[in-house]
Amino acid sequence: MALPLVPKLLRAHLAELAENDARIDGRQRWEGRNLEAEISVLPRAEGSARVRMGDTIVFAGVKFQIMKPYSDRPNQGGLMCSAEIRPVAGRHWESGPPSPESIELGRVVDRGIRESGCIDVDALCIIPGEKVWQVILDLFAISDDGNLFDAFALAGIAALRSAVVPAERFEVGEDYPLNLSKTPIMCSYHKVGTRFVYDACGREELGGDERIHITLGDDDHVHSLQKGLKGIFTTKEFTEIMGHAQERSKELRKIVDSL
Amino acid sequence: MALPLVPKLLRAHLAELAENDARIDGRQRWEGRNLEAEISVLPRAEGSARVRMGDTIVFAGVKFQIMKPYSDRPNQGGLMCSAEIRPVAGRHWESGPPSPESIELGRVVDRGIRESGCIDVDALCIIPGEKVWQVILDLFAISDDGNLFDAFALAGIAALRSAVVPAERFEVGEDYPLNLSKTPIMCSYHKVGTRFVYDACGREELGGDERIHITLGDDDHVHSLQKGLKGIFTTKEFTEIMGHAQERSKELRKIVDSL
Amino acid sequence: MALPLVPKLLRAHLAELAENDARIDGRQRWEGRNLEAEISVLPRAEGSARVRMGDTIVFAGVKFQIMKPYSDRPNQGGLMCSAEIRPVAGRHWESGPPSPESIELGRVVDRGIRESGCIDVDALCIIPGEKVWQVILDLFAISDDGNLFDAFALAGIAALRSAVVPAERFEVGEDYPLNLSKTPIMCSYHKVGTRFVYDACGREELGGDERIHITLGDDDHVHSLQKGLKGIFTTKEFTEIMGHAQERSKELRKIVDSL
Amino acid sequence: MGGYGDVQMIDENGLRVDGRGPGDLREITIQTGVVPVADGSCRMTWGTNEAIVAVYGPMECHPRKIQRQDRAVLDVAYNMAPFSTTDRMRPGFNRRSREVSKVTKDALESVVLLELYPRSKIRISIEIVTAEAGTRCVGLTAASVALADAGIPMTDMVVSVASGKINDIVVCDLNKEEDNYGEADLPMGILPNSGELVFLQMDGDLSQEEFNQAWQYNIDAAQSIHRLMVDSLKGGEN
Amino acid sequence: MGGYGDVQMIDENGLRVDGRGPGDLREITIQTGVVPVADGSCRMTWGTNEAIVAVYGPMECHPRKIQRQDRAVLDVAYNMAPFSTTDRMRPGFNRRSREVSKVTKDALESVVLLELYPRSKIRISIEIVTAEAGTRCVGLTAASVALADAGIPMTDMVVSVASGKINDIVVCDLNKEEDNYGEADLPMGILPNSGELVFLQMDGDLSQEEFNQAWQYNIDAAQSIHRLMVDSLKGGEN
Amino acid sequence: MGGYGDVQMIDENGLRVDGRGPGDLREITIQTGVVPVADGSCRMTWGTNEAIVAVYGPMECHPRKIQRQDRAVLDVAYNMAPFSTTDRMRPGFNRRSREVSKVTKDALESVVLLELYPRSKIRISIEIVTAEAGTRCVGLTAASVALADAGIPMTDMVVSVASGKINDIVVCDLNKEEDNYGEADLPMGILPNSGELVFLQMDGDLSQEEFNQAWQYNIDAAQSIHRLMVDSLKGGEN
Repeated sequence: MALPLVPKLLRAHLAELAENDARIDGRQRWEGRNLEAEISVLPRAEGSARVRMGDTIVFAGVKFQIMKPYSDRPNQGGLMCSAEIRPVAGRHWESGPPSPESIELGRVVDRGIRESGCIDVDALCIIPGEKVWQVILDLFAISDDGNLFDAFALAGIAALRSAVVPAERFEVGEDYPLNLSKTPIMCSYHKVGTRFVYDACGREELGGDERIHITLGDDDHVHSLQKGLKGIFTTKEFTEIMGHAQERSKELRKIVDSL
Repeated sequence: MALPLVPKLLRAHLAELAENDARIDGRQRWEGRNLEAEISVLPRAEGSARVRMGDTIVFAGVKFQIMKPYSDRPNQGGLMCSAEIRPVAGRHWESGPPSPESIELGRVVDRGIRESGCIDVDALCIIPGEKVWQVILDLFAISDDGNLFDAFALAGIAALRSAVVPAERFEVGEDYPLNLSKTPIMCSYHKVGTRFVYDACGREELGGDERIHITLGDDDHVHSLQKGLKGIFTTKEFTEIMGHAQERSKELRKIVDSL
Repeated sequence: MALPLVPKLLRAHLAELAENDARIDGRQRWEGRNLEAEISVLPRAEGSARVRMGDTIVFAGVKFQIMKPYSDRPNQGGLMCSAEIRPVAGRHWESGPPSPESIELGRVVDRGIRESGCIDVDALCIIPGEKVWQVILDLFAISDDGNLFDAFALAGIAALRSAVVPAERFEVGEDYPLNLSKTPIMCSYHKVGTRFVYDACGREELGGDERIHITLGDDDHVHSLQKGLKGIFTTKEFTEIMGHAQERSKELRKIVDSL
Repeated sequence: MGGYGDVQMIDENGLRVDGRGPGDLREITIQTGVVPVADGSCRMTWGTNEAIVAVYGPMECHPRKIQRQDRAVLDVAYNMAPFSTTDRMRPGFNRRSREVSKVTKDALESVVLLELYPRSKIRISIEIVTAEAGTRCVGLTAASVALADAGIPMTDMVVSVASGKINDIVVCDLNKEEDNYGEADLPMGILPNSGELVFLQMDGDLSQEEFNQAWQYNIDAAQSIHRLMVDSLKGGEN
Repeated sequence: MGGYGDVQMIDENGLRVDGRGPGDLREITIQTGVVPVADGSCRMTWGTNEAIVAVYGPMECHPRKIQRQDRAVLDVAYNMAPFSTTDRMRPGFNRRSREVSKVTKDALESVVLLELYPRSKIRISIEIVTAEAGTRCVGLTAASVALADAGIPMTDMVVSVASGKINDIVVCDLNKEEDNYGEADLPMGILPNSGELVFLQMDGDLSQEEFNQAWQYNIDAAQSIHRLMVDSLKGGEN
Repeated sequence: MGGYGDVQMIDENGLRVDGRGPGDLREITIQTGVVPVADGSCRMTWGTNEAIVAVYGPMECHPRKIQRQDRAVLDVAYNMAPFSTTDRMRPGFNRRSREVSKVTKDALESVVLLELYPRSKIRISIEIVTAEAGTRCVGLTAASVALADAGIPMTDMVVSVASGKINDIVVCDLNKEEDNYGEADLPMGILPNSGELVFLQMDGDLSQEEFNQAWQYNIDAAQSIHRLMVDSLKGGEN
């Protein structure tokens, strides 16, 4: 991710805005961007979703493969989550092997879903010890104007909720829905100037510092945390963020559950 | 393929020659270079050929492997065609992963052979659904003075025609010849100056524009086409080229069939 | 391995020292550095050793895997020897794919051990034609102050001598020691100035020329030779080196055998 | 080309499995501006194909070794998303994608006025989000629209379309089912204003006569597609 | 996180399988100067974990594209040696190692006075020679000591430690056996002088109350580890 | 080295399976100018080995990081063609080829007058078209001839040849069948005018006495091979 020369000016501008409790796109500190989400948008995927948050647009697609289970878990299927940020999504994304940023994106979203236990891995067993389903969640960015994390996590959980196990095509029984028992939701915060804001846009990411990603389950249980980038924060700052995440995750969960 | 600084002068020179209906090596527009072809030149290959066209020299070698057939074609063997242009062949070829040029070379030659249906893939079945032969055609350049496409295609088809399936070595029966039912022939044309010429030499490739590759079967049926590089052409130009290819392919087919 | 600008001065200094029969760290021509060796230092390895020669420090670890034997040797296990020089070991070592230097290190050590026949590969058979043990010897440098070759070879043979085949963990019988029938020893010589010296330190390697590696078995039998880097040597020089290697290998073998 | 001639894909009235006549195209829609952060973009659906193309630039050209003193270079990447096909497409290097990227670049470099932007790079990212048949044609056509949307000057837009053969009958614009059993495929890249060509490939088996018919279908289809492209750039969606 | 709640890992007295109480750390030793050719180095054992860290630099920064005009960059590589785990760890690219390297770099760049060395690079190599559980915490803590050993100015050292949950009880510093059955893992990177954070990850399932307990365990443990670090730099081994 | 001592490879008269005596070479032919577009080239057959070597340069040195201010560098690539062996050799990275390339480069850099061409590169491509046994010797010897054919000044040509042991008898220049059962292999790179060495490897098991015998065979064989090399450069084929 090549860094342009402007960030210094941008940083100064953002810091000034922060002092006046303002944001570069006019939002309030805890305000998210306009959100659109729809499911079943990809005809070749067994589950899919498209999420738009401001000018950030992503797809998530679910595919299934049959694999041999791990020897220590003969009755359990698996989840693989892969984020690919191709050059289509922004001028700073380049082709080539996966960048550290895209690896982190995939792993953080993966953990939030996996650790919540929302997928019943035992229900993915076909023949114990021989064949189980591997669920593959592919996260794909179309337009990156900041906060790919939340967009991917939202699209990912929505796509999984809409997914149908293609047992007929693989000739191992009848199709059945991949029921999720929970709806983990990620909320991300970026330090811009002297304070953390929710749902940073691209310019805030470019001129900001560290970010914190929180994934909460239905009951405010914490399933995943990640602090990214250089930067220092205090326990007090974290507590404030966690408070907002508890509220916001409930709103987003309602949206996902209604799709 | 690094481009030297001379091409501008070369281009101008070639354009001037073209205006006078002349070529840089004295040939006429539709005239091919001196051709030598021999088969069975590689003792470790199950079929092989060496082709020289002017100062372009290539080898083709055929090897066989046993593989599991694709599930949707349990009775059919396969063909894999791979072109490797190593630094030995010219100062502009460099080592490393396959270049776009060599990938294109392999795929265009592959398609001409595959699409002609000259290989009886059903005859490559050993045990249906379990074991079939994979024919591997390796194209290898020794000296690149232009038009590797036609040299590879000619060496490739000659090598395949000479190939013997090594059933004894693999302990699955007796050796038998890989009979080809047809002899697809490729003819390539490069735009040099304002017109297309046949069988371009290295300097014509360097100072020329687009190229068109036509593979014709025994009965003038078209099996493969490819336009390469930047450039525009008209239906009329194409019709003229196709006319020459029909004639020239018959001459070359005679040579291959006589080896 | 990036080359700094100082070597020219260093080369001149080393050449001058050589003329006076002196070395940069005060040693005599055939004198080795202070040696420490201990085994069973890595709790997760099935055999291990740590060797320190001056400021050069290396680990060797032995792991076992079960593999299918090669079809032409259905009763024989295998040895794989891999040297990894990671950036921890010195400022001139960089991360990335294995460098030519580390490939050479692994292969030369591998050959000395393999060719001595010290490992009874028939004793590594579990089920003929189906399952055999693969012995994996990982050589890992912690600090490179020259002569990684001898340090790796010594740590490698000591680690193998201490190794126990983990049959119980793999549920194929009872654990048993990997008995070695011989103790091959490598001695390495670098041309520094006009003469070869034994056990070069980092500065001698940097300002020196070619190197010669000799692996001798219990009975002075030669098992492996390697000349590395640019440089010319005479039969007479080689004979002198071989003479020293015969003496020195006996001393080192005693140390290894006593661990 | 599969070429299983015994599956009947065209009925007694000459109609195809999806009800089209031999020279008819699948349904096509075109939208621009679909990647808000890009300089130009296009979403094209063609049958159940869906391609999204983003154009960035002209921009600084790196790596430097591909820079040209006298003109811009196009950096074209064609890619199939992992969920674009029935069997998941594994990300990463892929010979087919490399080749399609190259022929697409060659076609577009024939029309973009590269000399206007010396030493710079124009990046064109073609993502096939859902694949049916003919994705390279969809990608190339959509890339032309995205370049126009980005305001990059061209001598003409490229319209790409393929005809083929099935049950020994030449037809235009094979769909996926037809493609599985098809006996030939002739994709072309056509400049609609001059009728000239910048892209040509072909696979399969066509007699000279069949070849001429397929060629003509493509030339004709290019005109109708071109009208949709022009409309989409005028602001409407089709 | 495995989360097999039916295996009893804590006895009736609240003691863990290795005899520790809920808030107790495993045994830790720290040595400096263990890589003689490096500018600074540290060997840390923590339970049966063993990490060796070497620091080189400040040095010339290449490749140039990562160079920064106004500050130094840290080049952090975390790696697990092939013999560090029960099943051999294959050398080469590995997503987990890449991610751990990145979070470690982010944590250390928050404390190193990078502005003192514009255009230069400081290379930090973290090698896990034997792995038990919590290797990323061991690596990050040992890297702080190695940086101090190399004389690189920092605002504070980073102390990293993880708490977790097992049998529905929150405990500090999971060992390997506990980690296999653990239900949550909360590693943090703490500045012992200010109590601020530079590193934070978490996996598993913690209620808000459990979360607060785990957080507090880490804050407290950081103080004891910090004392060992300071002692090791004063020349003693602990 | 296989070392199956019970297969009888030498008869009662001391003759080998192909009728040679212990110190005899296989048949060798050498041609120059076989790659018309190269600056120098050589085709060498040795038994059923066939190597083709092309030399390009001195030329501009890139990538720049391998450039040397005071001399030329040799860029040597040894490669086995996919059809050179009974089982197809897969193209691509290969540790053995890398190592052979490196020792070949080291040997040739010892004789080429590199100082005459500062900052430049000489590229030497060694392609093994058909492999029997001893391909590294064939490649190195052929590379010397190709360098001479390209007019690159050298202090001497390198002659490379290997002796070995079979059925406990030391013999010169193992063929493929002997190599399969051989107990040792000692390839050397010899300067025929001075008798000095620039290349040396060895595998297997040789007593000091056997070692000396094998060494002497190589020294002697180098003289006969050298004569063929000189003849080929005078224009004749042998």
